[in-house]
Amino acid sequence: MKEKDVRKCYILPVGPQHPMYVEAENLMVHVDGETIVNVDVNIGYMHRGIEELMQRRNYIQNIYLAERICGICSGIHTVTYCQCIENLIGLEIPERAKYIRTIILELERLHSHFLFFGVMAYEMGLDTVFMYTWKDREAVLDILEMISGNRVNYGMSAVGGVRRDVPENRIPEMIKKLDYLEKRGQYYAKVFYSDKLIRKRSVGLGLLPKKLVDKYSIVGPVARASGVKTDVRKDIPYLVYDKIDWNVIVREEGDVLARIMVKIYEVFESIKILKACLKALPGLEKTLKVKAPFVIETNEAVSVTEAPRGELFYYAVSNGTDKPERLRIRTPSFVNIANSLGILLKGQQLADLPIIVASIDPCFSCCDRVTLIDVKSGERKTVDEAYLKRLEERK
Amino acid sequence: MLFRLVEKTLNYARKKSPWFLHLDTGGCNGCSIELFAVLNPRYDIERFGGLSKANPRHTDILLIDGAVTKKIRPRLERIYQQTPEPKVVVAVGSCAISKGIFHDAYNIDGPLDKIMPVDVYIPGCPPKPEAILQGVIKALQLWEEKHE
Amino acid sequence: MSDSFRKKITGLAEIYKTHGNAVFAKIDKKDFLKTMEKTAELTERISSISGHDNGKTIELVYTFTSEKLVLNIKVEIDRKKPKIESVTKLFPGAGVFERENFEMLGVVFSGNKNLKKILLGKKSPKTPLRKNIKEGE
Amino acid sequence: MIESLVRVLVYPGVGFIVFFSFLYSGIFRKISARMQHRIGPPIWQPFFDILKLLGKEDIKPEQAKIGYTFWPFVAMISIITAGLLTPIAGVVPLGNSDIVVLIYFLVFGSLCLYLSGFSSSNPFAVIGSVRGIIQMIGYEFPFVVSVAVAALASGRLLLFPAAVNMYQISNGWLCLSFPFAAAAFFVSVLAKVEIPPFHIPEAHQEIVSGYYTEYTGKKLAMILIAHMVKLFVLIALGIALFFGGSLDILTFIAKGLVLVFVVSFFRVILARFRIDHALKFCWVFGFVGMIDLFRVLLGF
Repeated sequence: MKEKDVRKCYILPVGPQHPMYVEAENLMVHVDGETIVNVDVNIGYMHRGIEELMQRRNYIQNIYLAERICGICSGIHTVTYCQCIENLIGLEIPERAKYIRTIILELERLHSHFLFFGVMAYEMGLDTVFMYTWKDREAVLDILEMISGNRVNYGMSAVGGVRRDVPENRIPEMIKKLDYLEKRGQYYAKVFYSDKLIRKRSVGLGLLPKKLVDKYSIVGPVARASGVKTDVRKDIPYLVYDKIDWNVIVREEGDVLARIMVKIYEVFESIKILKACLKALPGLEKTLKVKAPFVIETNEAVSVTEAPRGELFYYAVSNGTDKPERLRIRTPSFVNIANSLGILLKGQQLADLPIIVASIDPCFSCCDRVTLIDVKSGERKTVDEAYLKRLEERK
Repeated sequence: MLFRLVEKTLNYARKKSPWFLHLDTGGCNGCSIELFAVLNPRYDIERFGGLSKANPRHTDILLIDGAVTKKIRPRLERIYQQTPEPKVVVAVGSCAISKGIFHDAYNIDGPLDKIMPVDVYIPGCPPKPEAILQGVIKALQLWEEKHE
Repeated sequence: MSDSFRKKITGLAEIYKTHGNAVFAKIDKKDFLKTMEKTAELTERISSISGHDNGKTIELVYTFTSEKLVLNIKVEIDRKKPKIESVTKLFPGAGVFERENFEMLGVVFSGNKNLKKILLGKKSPKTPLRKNIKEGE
Repeated sequence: MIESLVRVLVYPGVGFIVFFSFLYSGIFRKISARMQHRIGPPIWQPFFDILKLLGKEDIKPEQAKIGYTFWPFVAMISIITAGLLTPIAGVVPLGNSDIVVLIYFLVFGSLCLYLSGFSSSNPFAVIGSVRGIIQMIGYEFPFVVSVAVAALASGRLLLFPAAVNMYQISNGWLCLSFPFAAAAFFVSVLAKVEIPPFHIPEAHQEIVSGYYTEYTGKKLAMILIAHMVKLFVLIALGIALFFGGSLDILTFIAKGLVLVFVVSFFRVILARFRIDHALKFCWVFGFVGMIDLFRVLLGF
């Protein structure tokens, strides 16, 4: 399907309001019959200009802003932000605070992965597994509520440590819930791997070749499903990930099913880390939070962590006042959505579009940037605005 | 007299089958996942007859969360016009009520009630699923008085 | 890898700061492309291009993450007409970051084919992250 | 005269059919919700849905073609007349009817639904209708084969569903002697009523609501009624042709409930086919039904 035949194909505006996505995202899909010819990803609906906001708030207020960049991975954003500021000051947080932060991050990875299984099954038309996975996800949210009193936006970490302690007397209850989740994880591994219909809708779909992963700097489970072994928790260990033995899950196929299976086995790894952390919680020495200075002299620092969807990167510059000079946030979904959709969707069937888009687990509020992806072919059909407007009018 | 009776039954039926549409207009999708959690077995909204419809043509209740970004505003207004008349708008989360934490962002276009008449506000960042359910039910009662 | 990087860039850039796994190196504009080619031999994955307008010049920090190293290369360019060569040929993934910096700071990356601005709606301010956008630049 | 009027309009006629199709679709939603650990809506939920839709504002997009308001009404009427031709509890409301007329009305009803999608000229509706017609090509083949097997099995060339009903009551369930044809019939019922795994034309994940994207208010109510009545009609036909016929109303309702349970079981456990998988699947079951057809023809 060369570019010049694009003229007779049908432009299908998918989104921005669409049952498929939790948030708003607009895909202009060039469709010829049922096969997708080309996709223009046009996000930007979620862009709130957070980086510019952060320059007008002091370091403490920015914690609450960092938490609300993305509701699903709010814990990792706060921890990365606090780590970045601690690198600026050169602060060392107490040992117990490190363990508590790791517990919160792994719990968040669990609930984000269960959310992904539910959305994945929902896209394949299987509502039952959506209901089951989101029912089990409530167990993770119960544990989070026990620790932080909140289901989303837990507000646990602050610059210099953690604000609340893990209730010791409820740890056996948490471990019981984790065992329940492990049992359910085995069940979902069997469902997603052996169910013929799911295999028919996911094996060999949305292939991401291994050599393109690094070239287009694609991160996280999407990269690991194509055979590239990158996990920030192992490459650049932070918090207590080097003290606990766990292993990185890598699969070779690189299709939709591989991405699902990578996340399913990562659930088992996270449960292993959580149990190890809960058992090895060190005693409370003096405080949970070291006192951090309010004004930070000019310096620059970087902090890299592993969010549920991939490598999260913060770069901060301070200028001697209590407000950061510049704070750069590069979220995993920004790269995954912008670079991988063009490769994955070309030549696929329209019916598989939601499955492939959901398989890279897009989190659009994370990716508050936007890009037009058009990876290879520079020119293509120019459609005038009025034509598109008329199409959308009728929707 | 007969017309009163028809009106009463229609109102009763309208209260019993609220089809809702969820649109995230630029928040941190914390409210979106809580709104999605309203569908799951623990807080099931289908026992009140609620169905999550993707199409503005079929919906009665618009559950809108997030501080409206400049880019999605024209789409939001079009979706508001596309929904057939007896409709209720519910603003979910503090971003939709008062732009929340993004009050001085350059790309945010103001709380929801600047763009469309809002009937029910559900505060919280994000509101728990029980609060969202309670908000939807309050919207239904308000609907009945409005058409009484 | 960090010491193999040091060997490669002995003449070109000097490392002015390291904390933990992060290494900060500063280069000037004229041998920017040579350093980029040298780093391209080490790793193909670019992590981010962070643009920052500090009033006098615009600093661009190119970040590469790999085994046990977060490498940040800083280059300063003029503020009035910010222009620099594009690295999309070496790192195709960087096109995404270049477009973002073009949008936010107005930096023109020569050689990047589709340097388009889609981020903000029609009514949003032009380059929000520049220092004094009031100057009407 | 009044007696036949009552038979057509009230007892096994339109009133009974519409009431029970709402009830069956309510039970269908309740059972599948229950299987997903959910409480699910009350059984009489479809009554509220349809009543609410009648009170909604009617919107007609100006790009809509002429048949926009016409096709849903025709679809509903033709499927209800198909209902009037099926033997319910041994009684055929419109007097004795030939199976070919019944198949014609069912096919015409579904076709009108898809034509209403075309006439609303919305990109999603058009793609939904195209998928619907492709799926129709798929499920007509096993449907006709299985009905032919039932006809020939009851020993009369010109098939009267009421006659098959009597035949089954006298000498045993047809689905036991011809299991392949029964399986083909069941698959075609699933595909005809677009129950997962065949709910492709209105897959609301991909194409917003398939062919009835643009419809609101009374027209949408007509389409939903057409859907529900189609489920009831196919269940009644299934009972008459394969699952042992029914003389009095109680056995009819009991068997209907069992069939609704089995159908909602399929809805819960199966994901959605892609359109080409669905086509292949239906044609495979069509050939499976052919085995039984040869068995009937050769007489063993």
